[in-house]
Amino acid sequence: MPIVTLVQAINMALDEELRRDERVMILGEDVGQRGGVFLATEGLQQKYGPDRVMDTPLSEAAILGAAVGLAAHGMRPVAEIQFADYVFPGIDQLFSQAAKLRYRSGGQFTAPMVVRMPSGGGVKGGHHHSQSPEAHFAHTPGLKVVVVSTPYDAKGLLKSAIRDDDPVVFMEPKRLYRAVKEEVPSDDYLIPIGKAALRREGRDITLVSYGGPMVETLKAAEEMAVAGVEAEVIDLRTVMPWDKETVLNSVAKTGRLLVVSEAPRTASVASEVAATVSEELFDQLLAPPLRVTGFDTPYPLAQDKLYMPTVTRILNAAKRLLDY
Amino acid sequence: MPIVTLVQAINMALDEELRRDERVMILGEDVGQRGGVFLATEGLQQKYGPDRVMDTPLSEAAILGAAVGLAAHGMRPVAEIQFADYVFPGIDQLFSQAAKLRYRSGGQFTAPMVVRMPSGGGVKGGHHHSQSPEAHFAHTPGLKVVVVSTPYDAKGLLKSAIRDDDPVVFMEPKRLYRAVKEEVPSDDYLIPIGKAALRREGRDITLVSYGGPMVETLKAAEEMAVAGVEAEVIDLRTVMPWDKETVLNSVAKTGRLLVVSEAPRTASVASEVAATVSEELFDQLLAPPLRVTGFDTPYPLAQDKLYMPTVTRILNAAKRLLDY
Amino acid sequence: MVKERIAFPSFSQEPIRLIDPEGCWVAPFSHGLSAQELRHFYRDMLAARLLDEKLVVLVRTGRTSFIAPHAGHEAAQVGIAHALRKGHDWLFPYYRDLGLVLAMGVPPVEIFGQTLGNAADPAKGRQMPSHPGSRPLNIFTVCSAIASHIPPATGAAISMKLRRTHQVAVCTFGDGATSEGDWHAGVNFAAVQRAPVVFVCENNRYAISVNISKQTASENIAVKAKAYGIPGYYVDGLDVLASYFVVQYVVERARAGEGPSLVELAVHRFGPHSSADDDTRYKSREELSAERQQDPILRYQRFLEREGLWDAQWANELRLEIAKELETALQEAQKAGEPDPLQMFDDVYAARPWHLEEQRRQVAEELEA
Amino acid sequence: MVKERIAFPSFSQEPIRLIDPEGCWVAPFSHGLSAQELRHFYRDMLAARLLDEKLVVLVRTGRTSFIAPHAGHEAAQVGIAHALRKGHDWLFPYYRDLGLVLAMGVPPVEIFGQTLGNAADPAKGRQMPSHPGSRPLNIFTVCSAIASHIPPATGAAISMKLRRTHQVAVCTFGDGATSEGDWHAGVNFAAVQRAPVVFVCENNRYAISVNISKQTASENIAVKAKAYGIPGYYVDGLDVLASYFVVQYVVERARAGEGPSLVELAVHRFGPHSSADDDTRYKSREELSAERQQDPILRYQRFLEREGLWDAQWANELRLEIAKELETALQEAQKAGEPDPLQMFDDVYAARPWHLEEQRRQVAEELEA
Ligand SMILES: Cc1ncc(C[n+]2csc(CCOP(=O)(O)OP(=O)(O)O)c2C)c(N)n1
Ligand SMILES: Cc1ncc(C[n+]2csc(CCOP(=O)(O)OP(=O)(O)O)c2C)c(N)n1
Ligand SMILES: [Mg+2]
Ligand SMILES: [Mg+2]
Repeated sequence: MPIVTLVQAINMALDEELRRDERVMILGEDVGQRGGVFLATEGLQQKYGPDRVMDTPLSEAAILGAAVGLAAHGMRPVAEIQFADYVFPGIDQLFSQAAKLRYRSGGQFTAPMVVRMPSGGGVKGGHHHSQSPEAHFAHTPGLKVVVVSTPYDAKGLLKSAIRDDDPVVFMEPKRLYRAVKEEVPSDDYLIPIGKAALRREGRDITLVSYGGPMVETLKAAEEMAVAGVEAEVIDLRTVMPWDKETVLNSVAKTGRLLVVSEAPRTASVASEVAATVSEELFDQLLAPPLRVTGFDTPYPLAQDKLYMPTVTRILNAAKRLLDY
Repeated sequence: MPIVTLVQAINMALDEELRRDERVMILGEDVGQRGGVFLATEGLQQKYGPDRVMDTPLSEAAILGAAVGLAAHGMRPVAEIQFADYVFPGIDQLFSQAAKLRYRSGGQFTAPMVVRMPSGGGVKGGHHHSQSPEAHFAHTPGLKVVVVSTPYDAKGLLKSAIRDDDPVVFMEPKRLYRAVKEEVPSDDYLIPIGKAALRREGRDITLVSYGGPMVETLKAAEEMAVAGVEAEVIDLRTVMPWDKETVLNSVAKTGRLLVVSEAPRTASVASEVAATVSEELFDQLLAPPLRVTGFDTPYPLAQDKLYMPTVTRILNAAKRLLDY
Repeated sequence: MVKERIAFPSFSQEPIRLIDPEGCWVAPFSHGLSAQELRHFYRDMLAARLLDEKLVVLVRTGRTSFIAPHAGHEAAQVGIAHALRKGHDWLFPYYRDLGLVLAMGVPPVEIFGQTLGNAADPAKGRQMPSHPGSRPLNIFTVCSAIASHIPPATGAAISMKLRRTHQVAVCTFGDGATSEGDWHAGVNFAAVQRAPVVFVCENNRYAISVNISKQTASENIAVKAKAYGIPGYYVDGLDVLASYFVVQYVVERARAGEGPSLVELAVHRFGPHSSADDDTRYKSREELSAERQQDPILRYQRFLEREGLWDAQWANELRLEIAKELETALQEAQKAGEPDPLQMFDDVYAARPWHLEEQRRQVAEELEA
Repeated sequence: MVKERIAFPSFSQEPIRLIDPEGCWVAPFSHGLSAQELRHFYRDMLAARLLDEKLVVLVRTGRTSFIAPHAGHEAAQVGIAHALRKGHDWLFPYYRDLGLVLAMGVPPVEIFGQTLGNAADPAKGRQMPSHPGSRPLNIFTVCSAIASHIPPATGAAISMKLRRTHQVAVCTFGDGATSEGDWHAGVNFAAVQRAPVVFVCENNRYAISVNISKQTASENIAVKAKAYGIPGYYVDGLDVLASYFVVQYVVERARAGEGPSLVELAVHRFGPHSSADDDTRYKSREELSAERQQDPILRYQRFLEREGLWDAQWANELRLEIAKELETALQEAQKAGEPDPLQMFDDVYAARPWHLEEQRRQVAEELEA
């Protein structure tokens, strides 16, 4: 089994799906000869030609809107947005067209497309190469939203996304692109959209996270273990629809919930998970569900590391919960 | 004191501010001779001329982006987006430019502008004339977000928004435009951004809402009163920054919180209020904070009334809380 | 056929016109159309007009909430419809295109069903009136957001090119739509890809109340094609045959792999923007009555008269026949009843996730109570 | 002055050029510039080049994380800078404009401070390198989102017009930027309003790796002006005086109330897109070396030689002087130290609301612990 990075796993998934299904194609800025600015599409244009791995003009509306039309006409487009921060000039194509096409046509037309985008901070990108806009997508009915954190998942989830009959926003934390390597089977496997992964079992506290901060969350859990506290760690992987069942089962056991996300706090996915858990497990909670999130500021360059949930910040919040 | 509708109160505020400060100007689609599709700007172009009440081409990016430049150069633009649903083709101007200008320039440049938009459902508008996108704005650091529900507030808050040194998104529930009339002073008064209004005092349960569903929320409170339950009703008025203090004070007293909003549920302003209250008042809560919201579907025409929080739905949720 | 060989000039100063206001054929070629074909244009225009009138009545009598009248656009819309291969090519229309979709073959009962938002609407009453769509006819369901359908039309056309389906995508919109960023993005990408798509502007010189002088400073809409390196055609859209021949010309050009075009069909909007609008606020009575004197149907009637194909009795019978057909369809649509309220939770995704199941269950319980 | 009277042709087939590659003055008018003025252009181009080289070294040696090199754009950028009234007119630059902002008078210490993201950055280290801005000089702080500054430039220009400030807004961007919807929206609105704004494209024919042939099918960028009813000028941007005279011409045209223009300055990008890019993946060595042979500074040197204004010793001294100036500024900037971490919570709003106070307090406590 090849040992690969997250971005290589993405490349594998794309390669395999392009080979498997001739309706699959890629479009985006610099995805062709350049292979994408992070090399996620490296070598694919050489292999499948410029029609199936297509460089587009510099317009996110053109990319996303064309993907809608391609999908409605029968293709399976995988659109790349160069950075999640740049989805906004084209977001109406996602919100007004992709997300609502099935609904507005009463099921007559659909937009089975994937929108890949590197997201999140930690790479000294300032506020236009660091944002985590998943809440905008999760708040928009008609979109599914995946945020990966491991190479293995990245491949299996991207394949599921490509075969999904609905538009899927697929977010790739760029700081994890080359952070770890792991074994990724070179054959076909799928990871279902909507299923969380239990990354660590524990009975004292439930840590729910996804994407980039999975790293700090797992580190915090390890540090807690040293101190004799067993944290259960859940990686949501899909934030719309998120896996409520897995989260509730865990919190029912531990009585304590900490949600960790690097997106701004207000009206976030973390808020949603926290609000839902208090709603449904009120009597079983030993302490209030807490959130460790990014701050409600634009993403600052100079405080690149301070902005995101740190291990210390996670441990402090966990302590508050355990001492409650 | 004139007795006016909400849309007339908006018109009064605009008129007075145009008169008071020559830096104030209006721009948007059909705001001129037509006076806006809801007549919010009726008569103003006739009075202040086409330079200060300016019809724009059909482009939300042009409207919002020009407002940024006008504001940065020293004007006080009030941009109208014809329907909140149509902000998305121009939202990058709000997110990348308006919201972040002060931050990215280290305070050198600012964008003191107001973005007015009719929002919400209940007018048989289907999914492009009914949405309530406030969560997108509240989740975006740098924007302030106001949602009005009464003529009196509308005038006082719009004036505050125009004089505010930051970009303010100002949402006007279109179904309330002509629903009620009330006395609105014809002289200058301001209502502070960030302060909620206590619409009804009570000790048994706290109902927090804003915008359109204030109507159903107050009706529900009246029905509850008939049954001997005294609900405290808070109108947030500003959803970013929302008035946590007023909400916490009330819930500390009642022990029960129901948040009512017509926006889709997931990762919404309602989620934020619920999550924050459980976080901060865990020990004083007698029941889990609940939410009555719009559904996580595109806004449907045929189920126009069913989609929004109904009085029954509010009463059912309140009952769940009171019986807990 | 003759029409296949005619090349039209792009970027003309004067609008391309084949029939002048007096009904004279003024083109340097013969139209080569049969009497039946020529009468078909008339029928479709008349049907479009009668549909419009009927819809206006539905609003006035409170049976529907909204309508975007297309009177004045009939020649343009019928010209476009006849230039497509129906059921093969794709149409990406906008909300003022009910005359167009009718001519494309959408059954009137579906149009009325959509107008009433009831169970006769194949789209389940999800959108406001004037938002048709048809999967069998490859008519992409209208989206309210102006110009948001331009990039999708480009995408569909790229798919047609890649898969060599010999289809063409025709995308219509108003003059106001050309100011939107998505319009630019979609046309530009199509031009780079030489995708088989035809962009057709029904230019009625108003975007609701905003006159075209405040919309753009370009001399006309067709010239905007220069920004994309594609041909632009400025056409008299009150002339059904000019509309037809030019659109057909560029559709076949696109089908032949020669890439996209932009066509401007200059029309009038006889009614208000929509049933919610009051056009007296911004359009003078003089302007309106001057426009109405240039009725596209009347011009074509004069042409048929000159061709010896006009007959008052035939026209009357036709009118009665269409009126009856529409009335029958309306009756049928009205019978359909309200859509199932729980359909609110369908078609958000291919399958309902847990949160929509929960929300649906809640409403189901409420409805039972 | 002579230059005020020269009218340049819009929409020319060949780029407007005043100095040919051999350094010959090829215009039908005399430039009318003093020796001092002519040398000033040289100085600013050389400073731009030296700044670029220094920034590249800062990246290579790990002292900063990013840079967007402007080598190849110097003639265009210096030409633009000289055409503005500094501190009066407004500039809306993009990230490849460090040579331009230097020539506009932004102190090098600020440029280095921004590059280092430290306390010497007037913008408090909020953005990546290559994102300058200056309130005193009316230079609107660069935003990463391509073309997002076009509508703001239009807005500022409308304000200038309404308030009769006799200012002009000059807005620069790359060829790729012209594909964005916001570009279209901003230029169109400016044209309708006849706002005093000049749109200048620094066309290096690449958007990162994407060649202009995949960006747009239009014959050049200047022709896109036709879509807006404004003049478009196609200019050799390797010729500093052509860049200067044409931009100055349209700036003064705008100031005189005659509305916006679009100027295309055809340049080369000698380096990779940015320090994070590897241009060998998509640009051949031949293409690159052919481009480098057309160095705009060398061309201008030849011109000065012909004008009898060139002197190797002068140039050498100038080089040393600029290098020293830059090095001193860098040293000074490096001394500034890290910005206060709690500044993270400033400038989100004019005043901090409760939630930011809370978040700030949390971080303050963490930092104390
Ligand atoms: C993105 C967006 N902004 C605003 C509107 C509101 N609106 C509906 S129709 C219209 C005018 C359209 O004019 P035009 O494109 O000329 O088409 P016409 O109605 O004249 O046929 C406007 C502004 C909208 N539907 N979508
Ligand atoms: C909205 C947006 N999309 C994508 C990007 C990523 N990006 C940064 S620079 C660039 C290419 C810009 O090319 P061009 O406009 O020609 O300017 P140049 O760099 O050649 O000077 C791209 C795609 C961005 N910054 N903003
Ligand atoms: Mg129009
Ligand atoms: Mg370029």
